Amino acid sequence: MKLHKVSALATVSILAFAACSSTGATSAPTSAAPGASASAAASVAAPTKGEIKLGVSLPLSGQAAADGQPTLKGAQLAVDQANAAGGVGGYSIKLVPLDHAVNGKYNEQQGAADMNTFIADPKIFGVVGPYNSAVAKVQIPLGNSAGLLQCSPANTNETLTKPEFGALAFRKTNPDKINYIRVAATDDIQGPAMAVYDYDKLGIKKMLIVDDVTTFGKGVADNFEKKYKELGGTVVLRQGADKDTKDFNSIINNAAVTANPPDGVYYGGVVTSGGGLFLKQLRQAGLTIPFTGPDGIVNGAGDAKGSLINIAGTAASANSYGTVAAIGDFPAKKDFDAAYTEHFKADAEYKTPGAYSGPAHACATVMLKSLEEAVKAGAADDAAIREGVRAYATNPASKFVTVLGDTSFDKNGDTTQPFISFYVTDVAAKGGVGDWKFKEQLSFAK
Amino acid sequence: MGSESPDAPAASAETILQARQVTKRFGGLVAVRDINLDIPQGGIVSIIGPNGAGKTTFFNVVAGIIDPTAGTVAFKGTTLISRPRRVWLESVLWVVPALVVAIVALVLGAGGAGDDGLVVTTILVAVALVATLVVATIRPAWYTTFLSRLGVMRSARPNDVVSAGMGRTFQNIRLFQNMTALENILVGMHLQLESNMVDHFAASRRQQREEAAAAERARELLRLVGLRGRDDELAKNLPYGDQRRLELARALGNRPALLLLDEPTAGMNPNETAQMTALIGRLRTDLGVSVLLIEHDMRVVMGISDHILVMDHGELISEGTPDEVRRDPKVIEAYLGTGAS
Amino acid sequence: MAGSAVGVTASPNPLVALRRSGAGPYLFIAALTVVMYFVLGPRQFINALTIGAIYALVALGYTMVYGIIELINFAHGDVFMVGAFVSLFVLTNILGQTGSATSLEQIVFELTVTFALTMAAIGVLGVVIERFAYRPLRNAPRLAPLITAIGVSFILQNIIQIIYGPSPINTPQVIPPTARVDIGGISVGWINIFIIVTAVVLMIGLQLFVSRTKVGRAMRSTASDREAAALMGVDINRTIAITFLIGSALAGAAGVVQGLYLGNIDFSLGFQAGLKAFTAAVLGGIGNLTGAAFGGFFIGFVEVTCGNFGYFVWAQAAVFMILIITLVFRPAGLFGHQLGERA
Amino acid sequence: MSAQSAIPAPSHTKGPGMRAQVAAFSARHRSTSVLVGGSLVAVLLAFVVLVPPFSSFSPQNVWVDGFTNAGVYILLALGLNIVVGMSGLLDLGYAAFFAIGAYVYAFAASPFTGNDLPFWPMLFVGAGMAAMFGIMLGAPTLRLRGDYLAIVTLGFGEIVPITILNLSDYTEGPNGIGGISPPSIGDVPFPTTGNPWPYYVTMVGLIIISMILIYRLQESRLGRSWMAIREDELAASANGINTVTTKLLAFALGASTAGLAGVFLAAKLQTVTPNLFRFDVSFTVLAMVVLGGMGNIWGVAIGAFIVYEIQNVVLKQLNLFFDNVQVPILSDINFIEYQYLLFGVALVAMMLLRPEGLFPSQRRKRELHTEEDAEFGEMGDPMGAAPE
Repeated sequence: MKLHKVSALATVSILAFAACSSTGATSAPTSAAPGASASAAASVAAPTKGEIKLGVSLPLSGQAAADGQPTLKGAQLAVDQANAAGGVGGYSIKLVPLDHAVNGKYNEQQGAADMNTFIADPKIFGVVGPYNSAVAKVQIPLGNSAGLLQCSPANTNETLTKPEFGALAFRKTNPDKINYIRVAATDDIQGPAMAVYDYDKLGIKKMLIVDDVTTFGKGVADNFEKKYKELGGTVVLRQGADKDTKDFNSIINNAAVTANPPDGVYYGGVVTSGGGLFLKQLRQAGLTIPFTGPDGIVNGAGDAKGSLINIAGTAASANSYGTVAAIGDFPAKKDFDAAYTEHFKADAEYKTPGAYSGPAHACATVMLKSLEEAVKAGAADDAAIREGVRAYATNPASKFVTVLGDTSFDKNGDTTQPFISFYVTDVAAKGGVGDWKFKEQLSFAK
Repeated sequence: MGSESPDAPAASAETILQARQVTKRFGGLVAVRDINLDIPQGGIVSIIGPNGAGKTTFFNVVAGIIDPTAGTVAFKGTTLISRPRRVWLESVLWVVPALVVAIVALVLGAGGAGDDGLVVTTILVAVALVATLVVATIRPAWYTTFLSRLGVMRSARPNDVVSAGMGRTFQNIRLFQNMTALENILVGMHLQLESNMVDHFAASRRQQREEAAAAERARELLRLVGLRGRDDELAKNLPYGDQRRLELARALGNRPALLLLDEPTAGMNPNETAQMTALIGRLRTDLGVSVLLIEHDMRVVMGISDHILVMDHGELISEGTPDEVRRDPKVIEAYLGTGAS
Repeated sequence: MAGSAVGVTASPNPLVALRRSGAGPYLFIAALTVVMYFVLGPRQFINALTIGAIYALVALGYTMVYGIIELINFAHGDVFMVGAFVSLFVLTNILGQTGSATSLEQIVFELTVTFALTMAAIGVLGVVIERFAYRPLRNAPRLAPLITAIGVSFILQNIIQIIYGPSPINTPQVIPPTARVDIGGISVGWINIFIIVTAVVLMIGLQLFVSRTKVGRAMRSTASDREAAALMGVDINRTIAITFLIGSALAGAAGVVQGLYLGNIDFSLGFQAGLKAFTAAVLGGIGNLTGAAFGGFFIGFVEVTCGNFGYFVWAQAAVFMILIITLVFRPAGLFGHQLGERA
Repeated sequence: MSAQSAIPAPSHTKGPGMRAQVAAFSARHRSTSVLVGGSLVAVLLAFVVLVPPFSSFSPQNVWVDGFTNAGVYILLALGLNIVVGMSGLLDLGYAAFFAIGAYVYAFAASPFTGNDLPFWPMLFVGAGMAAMFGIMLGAPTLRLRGDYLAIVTLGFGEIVPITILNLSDYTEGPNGIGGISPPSIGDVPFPTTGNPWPYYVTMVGLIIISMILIYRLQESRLGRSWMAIREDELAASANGINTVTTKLLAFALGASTAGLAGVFLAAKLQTVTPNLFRFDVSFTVLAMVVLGGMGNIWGVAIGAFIVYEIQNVVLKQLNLFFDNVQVPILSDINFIEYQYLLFGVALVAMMLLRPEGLFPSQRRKRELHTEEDAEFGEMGDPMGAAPE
């Protein structure tokens, strides 16, 4: 990764602004203009206080690498940008990634061990991760009793934060000290959002639901199904197909020949757990009905390796819809993609952002911003900084400018970002390779 | 244990083993045909015949390793070995409880209860099936009697045969190669020891005493067969002749009333053979065990046997005292004719 | 247990008579096939055959290796995976094929080349693995080669992951996946027909090879008794190497087929496939070629049936449940000759 | 206690001169020696990490916590050793019993069920439940020969997690059960983080107790029967051993050890999910047993420790390590990508170099290096060595 240090210095994207400006917090997203960033970057002095560490806990090896690595690179980008802009609050930031994949899949026991490693290292002021809600369940209690802040880019399982779903079981030691925040909208928002969209906007009345039997996939699909039925839609068939499934034909054929065929599909899961294969085989079986899913399937253009459009094929991915828990027309999104591609162009495997690169960048941004504020508030020693970061980030009053838009975190640590954006595939985009196109956004402000 | 069958021959007191019309077919080939055999208490009976005469097959039937196609073997008046009858019925029985559960569950409307109903039904069925199989594995007495009432007849297993009071050796030595001589005999004494799980976990005094005594007796047995002081040697490191003797000692571990010896002198030099023959003689006199001896080499058995059966091509061609057999032209023909051994 | 009744003559019982005739399994298959056709309907039926064909091809390698050196070759699934990637390499980097072929000639040509090269390469890979990971341990404790097999499977996966990356990769579907033909009013994809035919041809070929040729006889004799075979002048090492060659080559063929069928492969597809293939091999009676082939198709049918009736997640469990129950009642698999519980 | 004379001395006690005495002593006072040896190793481990290079990676707390995790696998390996090492049965689905133990405690003490039963008795309940499942699986299948048993256990090892995964209503499915209460002494619960000692001590205790009990089994009439079955099943039954029930016992006891480990894991992680019990756990544990040296209790424990540390500590930290030492080329390689390659190579290499395992049990050593027998003066007549 340090291979990229050099190029990092070269490419100071506008996001460095969001990452480390003091005024950015209040400014409107659109004000994040190149000029501003340049001045901001220039105005910051070189780090004087030495090094401070930001931990990253993700599954980075084996099958899980396809999930973890792009996510890691999202955070990497933010940190490199911050360092390029002269560090944060006088510190230079060091990213410390730990891999908790064992035999190629995330492992809770290893996740716990890594969290303990972070907690024991006084220089760690915060942790980005984890990727899987199951791992979060193991890590939150640890962070909670140690007062170490953790920001997950990908966890959407509602039970992790919301007391009404039993989240207090994870904060036994300090029930009122939030130590876990996340930038993704929870399943109980994202799932129903797509249900409404499918039923009202796309007019799908008969649905085939398939999930990947993971915490995320099944969770979001359950919430989708619940809302969809409330709206009056009929679920023709609900099937599970675990992460290792390669061949969905036995499900598809059934849907194709059944007496009342579905006029839409909802896939609860991510591309790495079969979303792309499912869509590909769906089209090959001659089913051109709309294919809809959560943010796990909106992962880059057709030329991005491992993206839904790439796997399913450009033509096949027509008529697919995905939700993203962010303001869709936020310019930083496009800028982020550009910055990422530029920053990691040397990387053979992950030169384009994955589904959770952006959120990871947002998490890192939040961490760095909080660090800056904590230092500004006078936190000198490591312990004070760690607590300061936690306190600032989890304070609902704090505002952050991220690639996902302006956000802050409520009393449970969930993002207050009220928008769900809907994306649709555009096969003509990017010179024919196809890409996701922002369609519209709905506010789910409570 | 083999179940009591009505036609069990009334064994006279002094007959310890009684084989009747024992027959074994492998596909078309008849390995053993209609062999009758009586071993008197304390007698030494030998079966001889050229290689491939079916001696060992008959022997394995008696030892409970293969089931006979027909005929019975009674030990001390109890029919141990007989042709298994309707065993297929037993494996059919295994599914009956499961089926019953399934039907009941479905009748009670589990099918209507959707997924949960099916799940519950499946679990119940699985439990029923497993429970049945557990019983079928542990084979409590009521289970076997129930089976025999259904006419299911299962022949005795080797370990049943041993606990009934027989001990055996193998033609090609089957010692526990990586265990010491002493341990081999201690395994042989398995049924003599009665320490239980509690003793094992607690390493109780009782177990220690028992083990010490067992070790002592094992050493005696080693001395008896002339392996004094070889206790801690791995069986596989023993000389060939000693391995044969060790196996014999192991067979004596369970205090058998009848010893089944399968070519105990095979591969031995004349000297060792002589020793072994003498030893067998001594076993009868000292321990009072009866012996069933299998040999393809006439000279070995002539000395010690009271009674000899001669087999060829699976059939009994002659029997009687050593002298009678030696003079029987059929026997001479069989041996010279086949030119075996 | 049930087996100990084998060989009872003049039994009035039809069951026993049937079992002795040895026709039982075949009747069972015939019945099953017919039932399945009507349960699943033509479309799913073809689908099941296709999936089953791939499993069967992998299972054959498993069962051959097991039959000859009694090794559960856990690396076999990953050999299959490597096969898929080699075929990808051949198609894209050598033949420069992307997407589907346009003419029949092209299809025939490219597939011939791909199969030839892939099967050769993977065959060699199998031999190499045997030479360096298994042969040195032939006289070691039984489990030692099992562990090296697991190690090899790790190595293969990681190498492919380093070369091609962890995310799934598209393979050119030379036979257009949407090309279908009507057979008796049933629309069947050409690709399905191709896969099923390929598999059957390879199986028959293998069957003939093992039963007719000299090498085949050497294999069978080595499998039944290595020492005796050696005394008869059979070169054991060579025979075992050839077994690995053929078994792996079949896995390679399966790999090609996998790529053609799903048009997308990734480095982790080996283990699951291997697991199912192993199950198939045991279901049919491990060491028995017919059995392995049958087992493969059988698992295909179980999976599709589960998927068809909305219990796709239970497919794996169902497969194993059936396996366990089968073994309880037929301790040596469906085709393995029953030695009863004492053997 | 002649049976003990064949049992190896704890392999950590070295020194050529006193070796024989130590062996003899530890054979006579097995439990004491295991207790002393075990505690000794535990203390040494806990404090050796205070010195470089270990101290440069992470502080003592993290190391000790890691050792506790390794302890879970040591327990598993000890249990599987009963089945695979002592009785010679190939079990590829061992993780299933691990899962059962863990879920037993999850049901016993979590908000999901609302129960909050104490940890210590649940150790026994978990072990018992696992043993029961062991019998349920073993009874129908133990009549099968070697590798048929292997596949059946493999199947069982798959069925259990799949069932847990898909019976969401009863098991929370993929979410797993969270908020499990930690063990507590009196009313004081074990600290969640920062102070790893309570868990560490508990784990060391569990391991020592299991080792003592397993040694006692091995040296009992039952252990002998297992060994006999491993050596030659037919001969064993021809000596009056009921092979099926004996194998069933091995299965049950092995399973119960896994159940124990499961309960501990659930209590330490305070969360269980089906993902923790997939087949790769079974394979890893099997590798641990074989690499450690089947049948040798101490060897298996050490093997488990080594494999766990390689897989979960060394390979994971290579990057950090080379970052720290700043080796020019090495610190640019991303070892995270290569760890399975390295792990696979390690497995293959270790097997090729030591086919009988790192610490083969004494009897296997003897058969392999007969020159050792000379010092016991027990060489058989070389001319008459049994034909192999």
